[in-house]
Amino acid sequence: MNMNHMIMIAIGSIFLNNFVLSRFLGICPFVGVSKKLDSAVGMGMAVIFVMTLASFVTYLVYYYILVPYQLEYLNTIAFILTIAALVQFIEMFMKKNMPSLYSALGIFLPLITTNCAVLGVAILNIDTLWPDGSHYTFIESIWNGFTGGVGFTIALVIMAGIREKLELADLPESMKGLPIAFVTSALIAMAFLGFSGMKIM
Amino acid sequence: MGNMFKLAAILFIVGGIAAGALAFFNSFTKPAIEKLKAETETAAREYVLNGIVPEDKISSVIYEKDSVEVNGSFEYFYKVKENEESFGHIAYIFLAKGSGFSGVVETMVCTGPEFKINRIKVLKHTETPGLGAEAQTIKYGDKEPFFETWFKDKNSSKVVVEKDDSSSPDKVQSLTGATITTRAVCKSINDYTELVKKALEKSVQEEVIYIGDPSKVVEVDMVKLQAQRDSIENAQAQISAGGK
Amino acid sequence: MDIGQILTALVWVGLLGAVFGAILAYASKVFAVEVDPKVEKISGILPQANCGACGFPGCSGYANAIVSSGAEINLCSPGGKEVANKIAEIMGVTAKESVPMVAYCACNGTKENAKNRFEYYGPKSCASAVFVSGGHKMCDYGCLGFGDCVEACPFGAMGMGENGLPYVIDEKCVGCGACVRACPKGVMKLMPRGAKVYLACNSNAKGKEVTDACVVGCIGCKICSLPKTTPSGAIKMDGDLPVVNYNIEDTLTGAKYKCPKGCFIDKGDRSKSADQIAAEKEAFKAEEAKAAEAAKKAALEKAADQKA
Amino acid sequence: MEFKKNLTKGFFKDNPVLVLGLGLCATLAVTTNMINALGMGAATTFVLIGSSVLVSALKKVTPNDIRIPIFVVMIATFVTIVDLSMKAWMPALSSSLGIFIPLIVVNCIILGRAEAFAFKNSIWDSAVDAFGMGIGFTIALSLMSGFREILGSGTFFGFPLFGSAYKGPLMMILPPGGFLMLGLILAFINWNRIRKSKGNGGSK
Repeated sequence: MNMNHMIMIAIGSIFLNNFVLSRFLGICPFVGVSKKLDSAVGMGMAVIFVMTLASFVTYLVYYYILVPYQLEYLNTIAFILTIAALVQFIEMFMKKNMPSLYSALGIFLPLITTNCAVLGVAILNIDTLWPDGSHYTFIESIWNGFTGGVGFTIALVIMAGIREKLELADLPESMKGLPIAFVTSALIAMAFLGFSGMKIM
Repeated sequence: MGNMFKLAAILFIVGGIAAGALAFFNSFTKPAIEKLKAETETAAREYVLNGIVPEDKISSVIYEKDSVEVNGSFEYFYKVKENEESFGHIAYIFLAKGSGFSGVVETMVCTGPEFKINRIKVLKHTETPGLGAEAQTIKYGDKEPFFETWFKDKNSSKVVVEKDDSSSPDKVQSLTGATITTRAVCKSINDYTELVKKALEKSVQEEVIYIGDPSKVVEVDMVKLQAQRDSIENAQAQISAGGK
Repeated sequence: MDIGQILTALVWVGLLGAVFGAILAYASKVFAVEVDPKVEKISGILPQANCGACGFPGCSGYANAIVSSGAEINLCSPGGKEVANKIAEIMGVTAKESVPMVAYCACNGTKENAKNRFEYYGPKSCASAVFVSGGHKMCDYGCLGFGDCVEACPFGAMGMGENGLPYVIDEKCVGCGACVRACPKGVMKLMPRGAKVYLACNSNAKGKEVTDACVVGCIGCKICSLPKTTPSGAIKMDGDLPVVNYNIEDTLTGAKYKCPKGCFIDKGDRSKSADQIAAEKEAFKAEEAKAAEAAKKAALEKAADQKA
Repeated sequence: MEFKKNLTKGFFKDNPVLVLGLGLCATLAVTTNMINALGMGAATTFVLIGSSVLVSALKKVTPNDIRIPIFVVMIATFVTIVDLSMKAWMPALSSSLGIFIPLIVVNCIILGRAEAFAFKNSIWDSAVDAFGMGIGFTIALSLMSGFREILGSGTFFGFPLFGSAYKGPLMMILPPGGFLMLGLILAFINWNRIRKSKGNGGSK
């Protein structure tokens, strides 16, 4: 396990290439579920959970089924199938065995199947190369999924916190709702752009 | 139980048909993609070579394929001869890879025998549009990306970003707001030049030679090549040891 | 073209699908949990795009919210009006089972009636006005008049009156309670559709405080709750504010005319002219006086009898 | 009449991005220049039409309870076809759209239309609806990227408008610019709608 790689992945996917603010993955839930802080936290936790698991499963599917049979071009279809099934399975499992967790996280799960951040992380895991041409390892993929989810959650929670306050602001009628949400996101994204001056390693 | 089989069977059929159709489609696109890749590579090679060799003679040069070792895996570079009769190389072409702002930046570099850069071409990157991605942008009216022209005639093992060493004769400006990208390109060129230099020192006699037509590429047996290189190294070591 | 390759693809992705299908089918049995059939019905109608446009986590989350917490039914933008109508059908059936309710504003503190503590220049919403020492109205319980309730109404059944108070269009109101949840002062309330007379005050303050703040505020005199005024017992005092129990049927005419502050409002009066209302009030008073006289007479007679 | 309604409702009235708020990821990510926008629009329209027609054609034999996974597989198939074709014949576009081509799969517009329209309507109607929605998506993308490209890099389809020395606010083609532009466009639409409804109210 290469510690430098792990740190680079973490800082990269949380700050430099934040899934929402710089890669534009998972925008729909980002604007949809950021109206209330507590549901934003719930959604964020669910995304972290699913992105980690999805990275885990899609890595296995890719390197143990698709690659050996030269079916790499089928990755999109195999991944979306895997993710859809995985999410549905987790949902059913949680509902039955962990009802308290389900009521906190589970209700967000169906929303995640069509969250591009999850499919995005699966594809990024196999697409991203280190400068020496090597792919992410198994552990690195899972770590990328986890930290990507953390980055998503941070953006979502910041956004929800601001939007709760914005509810009370005296805005022009036409800026209310989505427009001001996007302008706010622009400001947050600008702040995150500041991290791009950071040099890792 | 019956429901379970029905569900599984339906998904099997749907998934199977979809995958079958895609495999069928892939049988058309795959050769096209591979051909395109080979063509891109050849085109890039000829592009960076242009200038050292006149354009009309580019198709007749001879590339000698050699390899450098990067973190345990082999990567090719090319030694270029003007024609079959000529002796000595007129240029080296290598693909430098470095880590940019958000991923790998691949740059095809052609240097003269003294490692003076002739031309470079940024082949692949995932940099931010408008910043790092400017490395590939051709300004309207220009023929080649302005970024690449900065590297002309710089020493490939010393080329450096102006910000880091403003006194160096081999400095290049950095792209606006994308020093990291520029630095990555410079550093990758430096690193790979060193690797190529090292490989040239223990150059091997028997190499695969081919003329600039991708269909004539013969794969080099890298393991064999390395074994030969090792044996030469051993022999040299023995000689120098014996000399003492 | 390589048949073998096509077959490999077919078999492997097919198997992937089959395995997941089987696991899911099995899991759906093992982990089966009973769900409210209404939720399932609504889930079936929703587009299942799980896009989150409604603000709820996914289509089933939205379905759940509609059934359990009374979320608005027209939030699904991919589904549009069609879906909203169908949900309305499902929810409408259940709404009929309970008493149909209608919203009303339990405050009559119009611009003329109620005094202000200070001028408020902040954002024009009740939710933010309430943060400035509880609002600009001198009455701590009254309507602030920025119309958060009007905005919250998904059916366009509310409007803001010229007098600075919201009004409810009964024909459009379905009693969803969105306005009740939106009001930071708790002024918006629900009452059965059939009831006519309601209490248009929300103030639990003591009499002096109320009279200082508002012309039509309830001073807690308890007259309306006296058995003499409301013999059915439909009005009970809760601290300094009466509460109407709508389960007991009563026209509440006594309370309406006897309240010294005129806090009770009769929806039936809306269709009548001012003269008519005045006439009715006169009639009631006359009757009251007659009854009182009769009672007095009876008491005198009784006293005379006893003397004799 | 019905035909025209199905076709044009996606353009403005029910524009998938600007009115319905779907498919925002792609809208923000690829709209740094016009070429990307048109490429993405065309790719999405193709997938939209293909999957809508197929969903509509197979609606009688699709079991209701597993329709979502089946739809997803169908959509993924069309997306892969687009992906492979672009890689083979339009490599430059393919590399600049990058990961957002495979991510068309999770674009809510497609699954949303399959479920809300194609599953209930005839093949022809679904195709028309899908085409209209695709055009609407392309319109939204072009609007976004037109402004962003002109403001950010001073070019339009790569052609410099203000001379090559022009240095625009780079911010517009960086991620924040995407959010900002979408916010402003949505605000303009709201403003226009409010203005119109007020105008109507006044005339009454």
